Amino acid sequence: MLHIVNKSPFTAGALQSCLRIAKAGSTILMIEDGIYGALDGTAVSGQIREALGDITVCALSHDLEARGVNGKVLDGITLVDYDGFVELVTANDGVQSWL
Amino acid sequence: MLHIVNKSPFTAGALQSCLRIAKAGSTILMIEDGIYGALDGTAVSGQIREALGDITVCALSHDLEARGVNGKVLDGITLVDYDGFVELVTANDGVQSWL
Amino acid sequence: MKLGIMVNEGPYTHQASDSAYHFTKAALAKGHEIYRVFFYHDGVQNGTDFTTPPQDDRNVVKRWSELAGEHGLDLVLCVAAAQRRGLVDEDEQKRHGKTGHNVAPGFRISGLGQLIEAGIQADRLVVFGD
Amino acid sequence: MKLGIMVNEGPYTHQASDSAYHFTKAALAKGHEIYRVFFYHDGVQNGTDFTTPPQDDRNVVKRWSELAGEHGLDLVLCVAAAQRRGLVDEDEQKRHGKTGHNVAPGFRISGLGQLIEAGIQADRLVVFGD
Amino acid sequence: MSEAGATKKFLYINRKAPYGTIYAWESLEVVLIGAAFEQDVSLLFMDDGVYQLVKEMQTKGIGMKNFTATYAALGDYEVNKIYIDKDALTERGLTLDDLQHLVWEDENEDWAEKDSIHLVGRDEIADLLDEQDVIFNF
Amino acid sequence: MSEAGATKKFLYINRKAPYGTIYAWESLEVVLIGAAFEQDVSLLFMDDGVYQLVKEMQTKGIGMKNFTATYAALGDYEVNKIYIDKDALTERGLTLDDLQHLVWEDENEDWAEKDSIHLVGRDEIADLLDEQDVIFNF
Repeated sequence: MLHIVNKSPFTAGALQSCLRIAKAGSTILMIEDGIYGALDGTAVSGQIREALGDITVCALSHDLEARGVNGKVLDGITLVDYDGFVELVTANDGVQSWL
Repeated sequence: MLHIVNKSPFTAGALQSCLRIAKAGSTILMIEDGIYGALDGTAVSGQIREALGDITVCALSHDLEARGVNGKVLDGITLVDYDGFVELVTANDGVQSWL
Repeated sequence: MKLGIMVNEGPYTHQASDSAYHFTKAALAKGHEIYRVFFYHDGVQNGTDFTTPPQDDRNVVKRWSELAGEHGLDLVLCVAAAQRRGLVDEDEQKRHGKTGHNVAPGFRISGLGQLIEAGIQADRLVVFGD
Repeated sequence: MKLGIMVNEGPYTHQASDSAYHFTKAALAKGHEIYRVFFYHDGVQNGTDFTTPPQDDRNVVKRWSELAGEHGLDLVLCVAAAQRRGLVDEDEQKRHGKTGHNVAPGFRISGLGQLIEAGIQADRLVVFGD
Repeated sequence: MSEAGATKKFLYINRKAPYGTIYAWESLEVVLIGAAFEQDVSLLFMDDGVYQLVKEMQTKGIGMKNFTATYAALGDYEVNKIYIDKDALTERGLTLDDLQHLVWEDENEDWAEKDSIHLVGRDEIADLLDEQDVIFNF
Repeated sequence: MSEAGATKKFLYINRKAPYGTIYAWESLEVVLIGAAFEQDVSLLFMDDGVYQLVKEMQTKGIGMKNFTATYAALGDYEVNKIYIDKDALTERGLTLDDLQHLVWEDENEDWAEKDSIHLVGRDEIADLLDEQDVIFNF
């Protein structure tokens, strides 16, 4: 299953709700303001690092670049472009957007 | 100073940001989905109860009634209607909306 | 007291415009002056008279128009926000060759300076948004 | 693969419509079929041809119209959401006596059943919103 | 359920409070329309979405329509699998008694009245999402 | 500042990230227009608002206009009191080096270049809000 998170983890509960429900083997894709959850050295980095053991975490490169933070991504997070986004949608059985 | 909070404390950071900045002697008015911060028995009730020592906390009665939770308001919180909202705005020197 | 109101979200989706309306009405009833209501961001959608909401629901746009008519309110839609979001008065209709115009009675399109002016002239500015 | 897209926010205010557009374009380029793009909530504002955004910014509405023209996309605005928010086609213009109509080329107004149908017919439904 | 053709498992996820935004109401409109399509429908209320089912709402003061009576009609539309995140209730100091009591009548058991609401935890929610064909997010 | 008539203290509070929503950009448009009115202007970046000032944004991939070069021009408009919540930076793993270096030229000191940005903590933010006549929230 593909989980999409598009909110900053510092102002919305979406990432926390997602992490609580996402099963081992599932994939989280961070897009839009959600990409702030993919960065190193933040108050949520430890939690993401831990999740990376069971879950594939991806972040949309275009959204990282737009926000000037593409150099700060946590090790272990996969960067994807819009093509990769499409591939994630087709490769996973279901899609859940944590709006 | 009057602080207005219109977001649920369970899904947005607005109430936390407000509580961090609101000075002793100031007033917080909870409106719209912000009124969920005014309820007893929740994960944030303790924090509000503590704030009540220094800060006046009000909640808009119409918004509480609309959401069916007017019977659950924490002791010490003042209920106001739209008239009371206007009075709070005119009685305080400044207004800050934590959007 | 002289109050300025800023509305940052459109009708129906967020409660911001409802809250601003009830606040404005209560302030007028208490004898306060509303210097201006400034609609910004998606708030400009409060000024579209193309809406036809269900009969059993409130008509957010019409309610603002009527309040403006009764009290001579100055309801201003930000021109830059309006252009991005499809609010067009008769002048803009002609200039851009649109099929019609959709600014409701009582609203006018003007610049952001009107918001700054409201901040300067009013004793309080109250912001409603998301 | 057959994909359904749901867009829940209007143009400019939220990035949802931008993301949906870039996703849709990428999916088409990879040879996937877009069964339908359904615009709900404030998403119906993506279909207003009354917008005149600044020259140096993207034109969100026109971009959707053009993509629809190139690929025969089915862009559907929810009728109930459209009525609340002021999207009017030629039929609605006549029925409600509006000064014009503001549904952009390539978009059509229809019911929520079109969203359910997209859920049934498409292999995946991807929701973009706030 | 549909007599002919494959049905799909549809899940509507509601995570937002009522009235502050319109999503709760416009989500319910989708569920009502969708009921005519005879798919295998479930509703999940998570996070602030659990507030949608609180009883005795009085919306006169805010001038909005109270749409929540419609939830009680869902059983008649054969929408009878309603899941509620129990941790979300706890965090908000709510219990099932604070919510509407939603029921449906089982035609296979002489129209016996049954509860539509099921309290679920994180693992059950994760399983619920996993088994869906289509998820609508509000 | 204005030669004649009273000036008011205007504070623009920015609490949202750029691009995910338009508030950052439309807030900046207000600041630019407002600069012509010669009030006593301050800007405060709190919460996700601190992300607005991150350097080297490349918006080509998302097809949006990069408006953030405009922040560097604020000094020329005599908008030179820019406050940044230092706790918000810390929580996000950012330092001042990650942000644009905003400056202004002080005509009273032979156009000496001075920093516009001031890091502030909660007490200073509380004081800053207290002393304002008008607060704009974005």
